[in-house]
Amino acid sequence: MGRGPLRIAATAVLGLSGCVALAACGDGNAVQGNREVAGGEAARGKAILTANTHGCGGCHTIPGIPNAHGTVGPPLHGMALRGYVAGRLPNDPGNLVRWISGPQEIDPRSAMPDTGITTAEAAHVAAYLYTLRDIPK
Amino acid sequence: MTSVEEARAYEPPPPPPSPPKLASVWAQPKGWRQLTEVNNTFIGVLYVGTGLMFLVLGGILALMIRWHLAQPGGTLLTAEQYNQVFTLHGTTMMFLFAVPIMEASSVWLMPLQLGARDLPFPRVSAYGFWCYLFGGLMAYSSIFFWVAPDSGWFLYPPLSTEYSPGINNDFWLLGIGFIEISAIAQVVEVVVGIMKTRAVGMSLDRLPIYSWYVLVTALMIGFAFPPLILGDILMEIERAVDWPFFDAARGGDPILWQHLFWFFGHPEVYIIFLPAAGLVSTILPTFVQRPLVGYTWVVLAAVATGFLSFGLWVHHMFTTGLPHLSLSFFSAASMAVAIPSGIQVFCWIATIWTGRPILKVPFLYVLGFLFIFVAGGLTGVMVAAVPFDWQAHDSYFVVAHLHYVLIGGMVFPLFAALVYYLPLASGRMPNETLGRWGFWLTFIGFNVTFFPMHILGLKGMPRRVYDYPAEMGWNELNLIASLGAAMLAVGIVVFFTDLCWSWFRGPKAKRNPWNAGTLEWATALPSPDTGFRSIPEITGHYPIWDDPTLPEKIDRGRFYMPDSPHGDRETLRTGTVDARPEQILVLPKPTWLPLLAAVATTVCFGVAIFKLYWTSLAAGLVGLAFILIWMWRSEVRSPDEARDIGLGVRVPTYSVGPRSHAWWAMVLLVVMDSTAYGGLVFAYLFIWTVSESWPPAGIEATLDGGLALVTAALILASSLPAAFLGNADRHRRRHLIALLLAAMLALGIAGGWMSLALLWDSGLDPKRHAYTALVWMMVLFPLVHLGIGAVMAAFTLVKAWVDPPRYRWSHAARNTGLWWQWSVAQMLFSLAVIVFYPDLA
Amino acid sequence: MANPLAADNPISIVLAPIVWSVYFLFVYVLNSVACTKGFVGLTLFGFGIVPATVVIATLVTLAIMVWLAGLAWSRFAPVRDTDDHVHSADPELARLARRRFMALAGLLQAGLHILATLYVGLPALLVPEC
Amino acid sequence: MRTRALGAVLVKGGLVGGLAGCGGTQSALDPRGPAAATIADFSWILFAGAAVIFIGTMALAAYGVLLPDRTKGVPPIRFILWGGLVFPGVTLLVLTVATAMVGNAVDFRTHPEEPLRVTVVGNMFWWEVVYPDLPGGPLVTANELRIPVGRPVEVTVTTRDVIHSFWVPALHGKMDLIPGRMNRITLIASEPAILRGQCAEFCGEQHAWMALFVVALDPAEFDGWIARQQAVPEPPDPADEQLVRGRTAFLEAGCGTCHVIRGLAEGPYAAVGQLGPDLTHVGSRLSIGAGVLPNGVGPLAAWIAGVQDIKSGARMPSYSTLDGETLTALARYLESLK
Repeated sequence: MGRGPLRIAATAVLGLSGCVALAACGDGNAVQGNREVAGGEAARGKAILTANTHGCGGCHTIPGIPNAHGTVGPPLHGMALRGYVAGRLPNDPGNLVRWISGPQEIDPRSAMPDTGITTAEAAHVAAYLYTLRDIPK
Repeated sequence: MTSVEEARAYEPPPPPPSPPKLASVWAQPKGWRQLTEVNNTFIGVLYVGTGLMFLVLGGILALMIRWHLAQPGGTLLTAEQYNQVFTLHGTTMMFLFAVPIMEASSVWLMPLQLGARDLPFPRVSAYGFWCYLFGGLMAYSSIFFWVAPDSGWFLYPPLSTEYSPGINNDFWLLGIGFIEISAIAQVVEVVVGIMKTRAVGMSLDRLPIYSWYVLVTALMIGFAFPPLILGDILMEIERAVDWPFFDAARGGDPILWQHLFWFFGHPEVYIIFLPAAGLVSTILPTFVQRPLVGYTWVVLAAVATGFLSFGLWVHHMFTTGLPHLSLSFFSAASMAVAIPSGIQVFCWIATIWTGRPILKVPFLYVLGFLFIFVAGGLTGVMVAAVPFDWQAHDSYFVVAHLHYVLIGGMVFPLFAALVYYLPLASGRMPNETLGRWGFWLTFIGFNVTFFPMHILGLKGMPRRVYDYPAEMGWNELNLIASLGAAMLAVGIVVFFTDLCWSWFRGPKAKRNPWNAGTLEWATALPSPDTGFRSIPEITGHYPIWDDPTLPEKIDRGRFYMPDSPHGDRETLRTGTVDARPEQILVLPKPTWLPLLAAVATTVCFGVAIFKLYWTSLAAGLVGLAFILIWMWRSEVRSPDEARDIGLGVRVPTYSVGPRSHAWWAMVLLVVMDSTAYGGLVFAYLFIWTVSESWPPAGIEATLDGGLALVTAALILASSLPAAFLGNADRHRRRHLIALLLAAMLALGIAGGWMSLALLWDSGLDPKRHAYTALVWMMVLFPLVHLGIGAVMAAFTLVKAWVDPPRYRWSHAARNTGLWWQWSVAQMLFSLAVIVFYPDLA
Repeated sequence: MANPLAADNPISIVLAPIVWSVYFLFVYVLNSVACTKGFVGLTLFGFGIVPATVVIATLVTLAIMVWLAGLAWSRFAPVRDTDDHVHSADPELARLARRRFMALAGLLQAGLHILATLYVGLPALLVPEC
Repeated sequence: MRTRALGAVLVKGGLVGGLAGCGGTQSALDPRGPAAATIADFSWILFAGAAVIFIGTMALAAYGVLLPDRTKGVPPIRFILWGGLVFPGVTLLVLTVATAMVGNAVDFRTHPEEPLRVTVVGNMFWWEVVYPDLPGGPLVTANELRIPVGRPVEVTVTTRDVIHSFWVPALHGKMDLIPGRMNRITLIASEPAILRGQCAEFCGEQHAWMALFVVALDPAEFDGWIARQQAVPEPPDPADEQLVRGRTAFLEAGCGTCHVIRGLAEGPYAAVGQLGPDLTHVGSRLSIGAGVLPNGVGPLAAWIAGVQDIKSGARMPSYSTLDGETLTALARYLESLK
């Protein structure tokens, strides 16, 4: 599947049907915990990822970001639904921003380097990642 | 001329039934045997249909490209798949759609427009068609296994040779090379048809304008394709047995390929455009109900384009670092070729001015063509300007330009013609409403797709990229182009819906439904297998406008050859310039041979892709056998027989020498072959210009001058008996001819053997250097020709022995002589060049 | 083939383009060889050998074209007004129309190829050879 | 120059707007050197002329279609003679001369100033850039051509494999890189700028990602850059364990088989390979992978571990067998080579 206009349309349709499903089943599939990143703007996060200044897309496949289909690290589909970050930290805004801005501090054995991204930028990126709710079947 | 209004008022009565004998000899066989039909009415429709199928197949690839590029980071295709898709898109559209469908149109339409019952070599048309169908499917099918060619439709070495070890490019070289051969076959058919099989009185200045265009185009194919076929052969040899023609490390030059390719590739654009312009020049007068203004000017423009377009090829190579003044020459020729285009455009506009336009669907497509083609022509003049081209070259600007010229210049006229000729082929009228929807969607969709690409190119987007960065400012324009492509696709679907629905379900058409003036509309609808009930005598460019009762007179058998008293398929051969009746051509009846020969040829090329050379050779021999059987069954007429063609005229059924169609076919073949050989000589000289010394440094082995002289003497001697063949034939000296052929063969085989010995003894290893490889090719090329001549000579001898009573010395002997002398000339020239040229240089 | 210059020989339609093709091939090959084989620096009458030769070739070609145009004109002028005869059933009148067609086609070819020759020849005075 | 002003208005007016972001301009309509500027001016004249001719021709056709069957006053043959033969004949004659003159104007081979000589070698799918005759000895870098503003730069282009084409639209047109041939194109940049160029001749799987940055610098800055590039990089501070580990990893992973880092020419794992780009000062470059990623620790790590995923068909394998610590160390080490 491409990211062409049809894909966008398909996503929209899927998204809509998802909402309907959510409304029907109450919060059975709802996101656990807080997904509000203080000082993070999803749009700016998307711009940072698209510009690829820190190379995120080189390792990760990130939905909605052109040219981000790396397979070095895990794909970031459905980041809003995931339980843990880096396999050890509960997925909450603080941990996610911390991991993005300084992974080596949390896990010096991780293959994810400190990319030089600022905390403010990381917050934007985290905000964007929390807009991702689809996990491909 | 009768006024057009009068002509419109007159409606010919429905045709009386054909005489039973005439109808039965032209009737199509039923059931499976229909595949044996060789008549142009049957083959032509299949041929056009196959062309349209490849348009759709190529179009699907185009949609994949646009979908993938709609946004940066497209994931529909991988890089490798994208490269296959764009390569096959270009290859399909150029080689499997544009050129063949134009040849198909002429095979179908030409006899009707010329007033012939069929073209002179129906089996050649059929063979060409089957080769095209099978070869095209073979080349296209590679995409289903993701092994399609992936080096671009231009196949530049070394990317296509050293750096593409897979079989992908072999599909191109063998599949397309094979289709080019079928294109060459159609050249012979169409050129001889136009020169020889016309209605009485259709002198050169009364030739239907479309025929002029087709004639010029066919001759252009004849000059442009052989060098490409040669290039294909050289590249396939380099890929298969490592002779380094294009390998810079061993003295070859990748630029040599570019010359050979574009010497074909640029005329190719006009080969596609000219027949389409011919259709426009035919259709437009009908919809303004006035004759084309400036007939002579349009003829001039077509002929001039045919010549000038051969001076353009280097404008695809403006950035290869060639000398500046050389670029200027080609820039100048590229500008000059715009003038005949301008003349044609003004002739069309002038014609519109003189009449009252009727805005039916075919005319809408003609107007759409004018709009898009003029725009494409103007960007064409821009890219002819060298400095501008340095920026625009290989960018999306060129993608925009070429689609404006090719879709505007060829697809729109083709669509106009498909709608226009639908009643003639099916007897039913197209649907005006669907047609209009189809037109507007296609026209707007086209411009939305391709106009933005001009800007994309100037903003720096190169061609043939599977992806682009998101921050270049290209995203919006790419998205617009992709949406336009969707619209264009919808338009084409609507167009085809109209065509298919109307073909079976449209309202029945009355005769000459558009009130056209050209001869093809004088037949009953749909045009019967018989063609014309009787072959008319005409007195002008628009016979029906000249005499509205002409269809009725034709129906009543008032002209030539109203029946088939001898039970043969026949058509009339007329004089090249004045079109007086000269001979009855007896045409072949349905036969399996063309189909069988095409199957064998397909296997021959197809298995070669997988390097199964022995199987390939066997299939080739089987194909040759079928062709020999086909030849064997030709030539059954007696030179002494004459037949009555009506109106008190008797003509012979047989002719030899320059008057005969067979002689012309052989001459054309030799002329076309000479451009392939010319390409080889060019290659040799080209490698000389890029070498520091000659022979190149490090090659000590030399050719033995004495041995070369002996070879030359033997070969030259063998041409003496060949030269006397025609003379002996004239006197019907059967034994003398047998003797001459035997002497020719003996001397030829001795000479050929010596030429191989010359190469062998020289110690020149063809894998060593481009120079040595070319020396080998310079000898092998004429040697293969002599080999073909030997087969022809053997055939002539055997036929004489086995079948003397029916066999008259004639085409076979004379054509063998002609071919042999041409092969000898090649060999002598080759020997002179390879042996003596190093000393001179 | 009979005399290619004869009035009713259709070859007359393509004489000018054939001359142009030969001219074009000549100047192209000349310049390519001059640049690759290094004799581009030679001079002729004080001009570079390539521009000088190109100018001479252009003038010769133009002279031939003008001559062809004159020949065609001399054939076209007497039958200028016979265009209508293209629709005539009378073979003699039809022959006149045919002559007119060939003469006019030859004339236009010569005219067009005079332009094409000028385009090709002019840059030799302006553009460096290599 | 009025046409360029017009062009600039149109560009800024958004007709052809949306200039490239961080990557530097790659537009032929946004020239940063005299050759591209002259060609852009010429282009605007061509567009204007073509537009006028197009509108005129369409108007004639529309007149014929919309006002049918009038005696429109002009005898058709004279109409064809003037419109189809004389007008284009004269226009194209002028254009032929103009083409020759513009071609000469952008040909800087006879420029009085001594050019800076640079050789650009094409590879599938990256650019090697060599400054062969600098006072301090030749300098090799990759995917980035830094040039002084105002001085002609004679770029000699050739290739190690297939045909490529060198194209920096903001400076000049294209020049092909052809096996066995040395083509030359002389460029001049008129202002300091970062310009993007890209291979323009289809060269195989990753033709799309074969970009090149041209950085035009003030002459003094340029000299400073040359001096820094010619210096051999200092070994990493032994206190920074990660950098030391990165350097060791570079050598032990065999990177030196394909890459050069000057100063690491000794020992069993010497970095003297000639197959990939010279990495001596890789940290100072604008991009990695010939424009596919910006430079930085993150992209470097991504590149090393996932080359084939980021740029399938590149001649470097994905080193996804390195453990996480080694990978980050290696990326940091390379990034430190400024």
